[in-house]
Amino acid sequence: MPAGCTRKGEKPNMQPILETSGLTKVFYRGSLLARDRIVAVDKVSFAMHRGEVFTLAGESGCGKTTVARMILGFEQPTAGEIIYAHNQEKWHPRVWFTQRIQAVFQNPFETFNPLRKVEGYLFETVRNYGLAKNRSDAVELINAKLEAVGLSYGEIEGRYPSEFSGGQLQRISIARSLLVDPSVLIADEPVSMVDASIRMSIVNLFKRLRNELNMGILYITHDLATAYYLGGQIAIMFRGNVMEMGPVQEVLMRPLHPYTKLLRESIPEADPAKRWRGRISIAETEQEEYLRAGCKFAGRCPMVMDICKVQAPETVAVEGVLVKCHLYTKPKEETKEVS
Amino acid sequence: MFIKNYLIPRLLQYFLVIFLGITIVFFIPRLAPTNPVERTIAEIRSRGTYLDPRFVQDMVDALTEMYGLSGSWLDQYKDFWVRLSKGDFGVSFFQFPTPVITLIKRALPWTVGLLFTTTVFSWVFGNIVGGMAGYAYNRRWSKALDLLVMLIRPIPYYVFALGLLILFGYVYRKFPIAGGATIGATPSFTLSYILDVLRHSALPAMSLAILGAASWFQTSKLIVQNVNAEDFVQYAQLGGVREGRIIFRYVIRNAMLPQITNLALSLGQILSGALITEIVFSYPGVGHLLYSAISTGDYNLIMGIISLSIVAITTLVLIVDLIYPLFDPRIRYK
Amino acid sequence: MAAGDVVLRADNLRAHYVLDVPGGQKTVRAVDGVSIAVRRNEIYGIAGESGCGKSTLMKALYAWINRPLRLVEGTVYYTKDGKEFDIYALSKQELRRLRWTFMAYVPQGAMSIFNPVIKIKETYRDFLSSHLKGKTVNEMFEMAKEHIDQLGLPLSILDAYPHQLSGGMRQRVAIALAALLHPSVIFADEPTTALDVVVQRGVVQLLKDIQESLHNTIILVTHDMGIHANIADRLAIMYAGKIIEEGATEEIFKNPLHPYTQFLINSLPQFGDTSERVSAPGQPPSLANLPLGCAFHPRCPMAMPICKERQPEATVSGEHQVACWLHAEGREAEHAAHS
Amino acid sequence: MAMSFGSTLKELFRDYRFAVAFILLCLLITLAVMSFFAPHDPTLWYTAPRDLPPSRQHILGTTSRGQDVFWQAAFAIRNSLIISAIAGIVSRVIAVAVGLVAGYQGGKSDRILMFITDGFLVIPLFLIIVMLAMLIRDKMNIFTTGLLLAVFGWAWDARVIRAQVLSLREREFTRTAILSGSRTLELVSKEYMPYITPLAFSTLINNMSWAIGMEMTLSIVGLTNMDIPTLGTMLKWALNYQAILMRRWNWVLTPVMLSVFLFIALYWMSVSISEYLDPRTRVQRVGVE
Repeated sequence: MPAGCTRKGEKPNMQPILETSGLTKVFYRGSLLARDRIVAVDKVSFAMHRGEVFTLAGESGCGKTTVARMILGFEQPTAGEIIYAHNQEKWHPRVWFTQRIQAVFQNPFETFNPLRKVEGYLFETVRNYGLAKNRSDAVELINAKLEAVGLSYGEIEGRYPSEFSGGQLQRISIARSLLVDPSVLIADEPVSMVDASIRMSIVNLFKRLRNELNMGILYITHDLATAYYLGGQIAIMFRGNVMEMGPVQEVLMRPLHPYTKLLRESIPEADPAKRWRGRISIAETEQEEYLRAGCKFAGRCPMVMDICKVQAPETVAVEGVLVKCHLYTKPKEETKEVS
Repeated sequence: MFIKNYLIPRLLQYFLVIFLGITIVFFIPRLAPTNPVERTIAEIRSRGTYLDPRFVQDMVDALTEMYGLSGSWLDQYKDFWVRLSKGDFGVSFFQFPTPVITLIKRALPWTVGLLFTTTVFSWVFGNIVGGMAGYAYNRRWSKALDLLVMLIRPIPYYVFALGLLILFGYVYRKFPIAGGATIGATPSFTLSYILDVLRHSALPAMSLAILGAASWFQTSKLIVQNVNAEDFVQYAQLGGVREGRIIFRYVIRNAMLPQITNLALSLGQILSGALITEIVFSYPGVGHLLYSAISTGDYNLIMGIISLSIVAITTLVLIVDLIYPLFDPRIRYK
Repeated sequence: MAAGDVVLRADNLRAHYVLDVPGGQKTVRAVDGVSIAVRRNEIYGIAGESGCGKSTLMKALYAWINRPLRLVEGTVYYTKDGKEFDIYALSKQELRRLRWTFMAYVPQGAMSIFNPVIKIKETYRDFLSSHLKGKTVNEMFEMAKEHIDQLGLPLSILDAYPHQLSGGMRQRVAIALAALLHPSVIFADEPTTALDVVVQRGVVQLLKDIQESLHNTIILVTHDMGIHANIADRLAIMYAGKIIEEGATEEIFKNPLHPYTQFLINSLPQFGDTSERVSAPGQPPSLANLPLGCAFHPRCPMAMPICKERQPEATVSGEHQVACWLHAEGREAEHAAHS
Repeated sequence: MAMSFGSTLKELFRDYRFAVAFILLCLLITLAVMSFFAPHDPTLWYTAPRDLPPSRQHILGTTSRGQDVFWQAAFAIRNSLIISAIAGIVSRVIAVAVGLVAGYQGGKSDRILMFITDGFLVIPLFLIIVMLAMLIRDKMNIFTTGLLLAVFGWAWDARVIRAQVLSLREREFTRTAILSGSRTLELVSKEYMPYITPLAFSTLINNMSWAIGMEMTLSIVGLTNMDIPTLGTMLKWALNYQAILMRRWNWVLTPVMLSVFLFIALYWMSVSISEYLDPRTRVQRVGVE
């Protein structure tokens, strides 16, 4: 059960469909007597709207999946709130929430139990949420949703997960989540394990769902190119912090934060004319970065200043983009580059 | 770091297991439908001994005192721990009035000697041979060995020991069938006495060692077949690393780790097996003592054997647990 | 191309997985008639999506055939010291000695390729002592140190256990270890997969450094076209167990001839371009059940009748080869003759 | 499951070990069933002449107590199987319950349950069983013996099941099921039971084997009801009458050999089934069908 489903002050129109405010997750590693405190998600606040893709991007271990798991109630937030737009009450059973927020997972081959027929999940969803009166209504509903993702009931009836390709399974998974007509769809790396030749067809499917069903899509990915393609808003996460957040066009084409810049430059572009030039250095100690007192990126930032190592920067707004970096909190003159 | 994360939790668990185990041992006879005193008297009667009713009450009182059953449960319980810490388990009933601890002390060297040598041998041998058989799982010798083990492994200690006893004690009279040494031989450090002891231990040791080795062989072979498929073994093969090096440093070395844990977890069973085997061969160890205690209804002796076994086994498990990080750097350097 | 320039040549290579299934056997034709020639001093990329047989091809080239994989047909020739030899004609011992000294392999999934209970330097020692004679342990550790230092990796990794290194570092150690004995050919199977983009870049950098200093051949398999664009000199596209197109990397990206290659390249989203990207229709075929004719014909929008009947042969125009009926010379005439 | 029961059996029979085990078990069960048609009450003495060697009338000879060895063996197998079945089934219920709760609930209940389980594994159970058996010696019958063994025979398998549930809980399909609105009970029965059931079954076989062996051991040390013919008591009577010394092999070896056959059959069956159930090959099989 996601904690703190409180109602926000009502704004009639552009009210966000889903908001997080100060969302924090602390994990403890080790035994009771000696444990490390790792802040996997550190005061993450964002808001997403219907008909919009909101991308959470970052490298592995940046906390993006933990955010998704907290929204879905698979993980309890240590602090902070998850606010669903029309939320009227303080507490809801999980079913209330999952009727409004659904999810698609990374590994299509793990999404369904290999020993069960895939149709079982579709019928269970229909039955558990009371979506149909009888079996033929259920089949009709299921078929409609499968057709929305380019499949049909006849193609999946009586078959096991191993009989489908990754792309097909991902479509079935999407169809299943659509059964409850959710307002928000969380897609956690939905194409990273799908065959390259059909990857874009799944991405296009999300695009279509966003337009046709006016859904909010929370797209979690490490792949900035598809994030760019999908448009909307993006938050770049690093070691539990949102480093930069704003419209995709701005953040990816004119990155402000040194980390976003590094990330953007490190993506190999499918064009032999745009080969990498110059060399990079890689820090190795993930643990150290989590425990760091100042800015988490200070260890490998090319623009690092003394203050970065001792004090975590505030988030500031620069031309409609939120950025968490001392470069933008201080007047330019004080910037002292260390190479 | 290591002490806090690894040592202290294990020590806590160690004392907790001993505490709970001993507590259970304390309460079982008290919760049972018949108490040991009644059982003992019934036992004596059933052997046809006539008991004068006048003496029965005296006897009940004496037995209650002897079994530590007088006073409230709490007093008994406290008293039980006090006596335990001094190694005092009361006096034996069937060898009255020898203290239980003396009997156990007398039997212990035989059991420890038998148990220690056979366990170490079977673990090492079973793991190495099982490891090699698992590495060469589709070779003929490996399959033949596997079939042999498949025939031995499922047989319980008692039946296997009896089988050996019949085969080598009666059909081919190769080894003595009972005792720890020839009756009347005086214990001494002479070659002939030592040979005599070894000859007497041959059958019990053989049955423990063969069964143990078969069991370790089987698990080791299974583990190795999984380790074989591990990327790091494949990688060493890809790299043309010499086969002997792969088998010992890559395969068996890694397969050993779960086997150390398995050893800790099966020590209790191994002890049970040794006790049973001693019964079959009338070997003068703790198992034989246990048998006498069961047949005579000697509760103090049984309580003593069980309490000591619990302490001994949990201590051994603790030791194995503490040694484990030496073999697994993933635990040593977190 | 000059024959003397070729270090590795495969002729009509077929390697199939033969699996026991209830009621018979199932054949997965992972490598099904591959002929390639790889030159000295080049990075040869092999691209294709998962399940196209590219990893199996690497194994077959490395003479690494374990059940249920079987070499069905074909030969692999290497040229060493000016002499060409058939690798499958070698004895087990000869093959073992050839490995790491003449050809080395970076397997997929470097997370788990190091023995977890020994230090990295011990792994170095095992690889060295199996191929070099008369070296003391200390000499071997010295060699390892020197080697690690040359490649710019931190010396501390030698005294570390594998679990103490990050995934990216383990991957780089695996690559470094492959270069240890200066082999003429290095096979690298998906060396960048599952790594974060910044780390990926470091891995590509290392591969380039090695190739430049050893002037040897690297055969690089990855599904990531961005990586190929960045590093490969020549590129082969694999589909359903066959090489369907091969040529200089620039040429392939500029002028892809096979419809599949076109889909593969054109479907990649690019920064600064939000135009619609279209995936190839349909699903990748199962290697256990390939369609007749060209394996791509069920998904090909330009399929002709002949595509369903006969497999196209590779046609060469200069350095650029393609196996497609669209580009077969005189195909009409040939088709007429056969029908 | 995609495979029907028939084709599963057919697949299993391709393993010679399963075939041998199956035939052996069938023969032993037939023997057990034959006890219902025995000419004499097995508890009565002197229903036949004493100490006869095998003959046409008494195909395995007779005992010193004047009983037919063959019919004694039939009863012994039957009772031993019943005891082991009670022990096996009851302990499976405990093991599955403990494993599921510990694995699925996690946290505190997991720690407490696993502490108890580990305790059961570490403590020499044989001794505890002996002590309990001594105290209820005159109440020992088929049922109580079975229950006594059941109480002590679940710990290892509870650990195995817990480990399985723990890994299943982390798999994505668990989350798919939750998002599909499944409650815990539905989740466990639909998602996890297909994995747990075969595990419970293959451990059942091993546990039965353990129970038969333990019953024999208890009988030998004289802690079971000697009037109920089991493999253990039958052997114990033979030993009591010095059958080894007198070389009455027909009497001693009958329970010994029958138990050996039983142990081998059960073990081979469990090995072969668990190989069949190995998840790596199993998913493949489901997929092919």
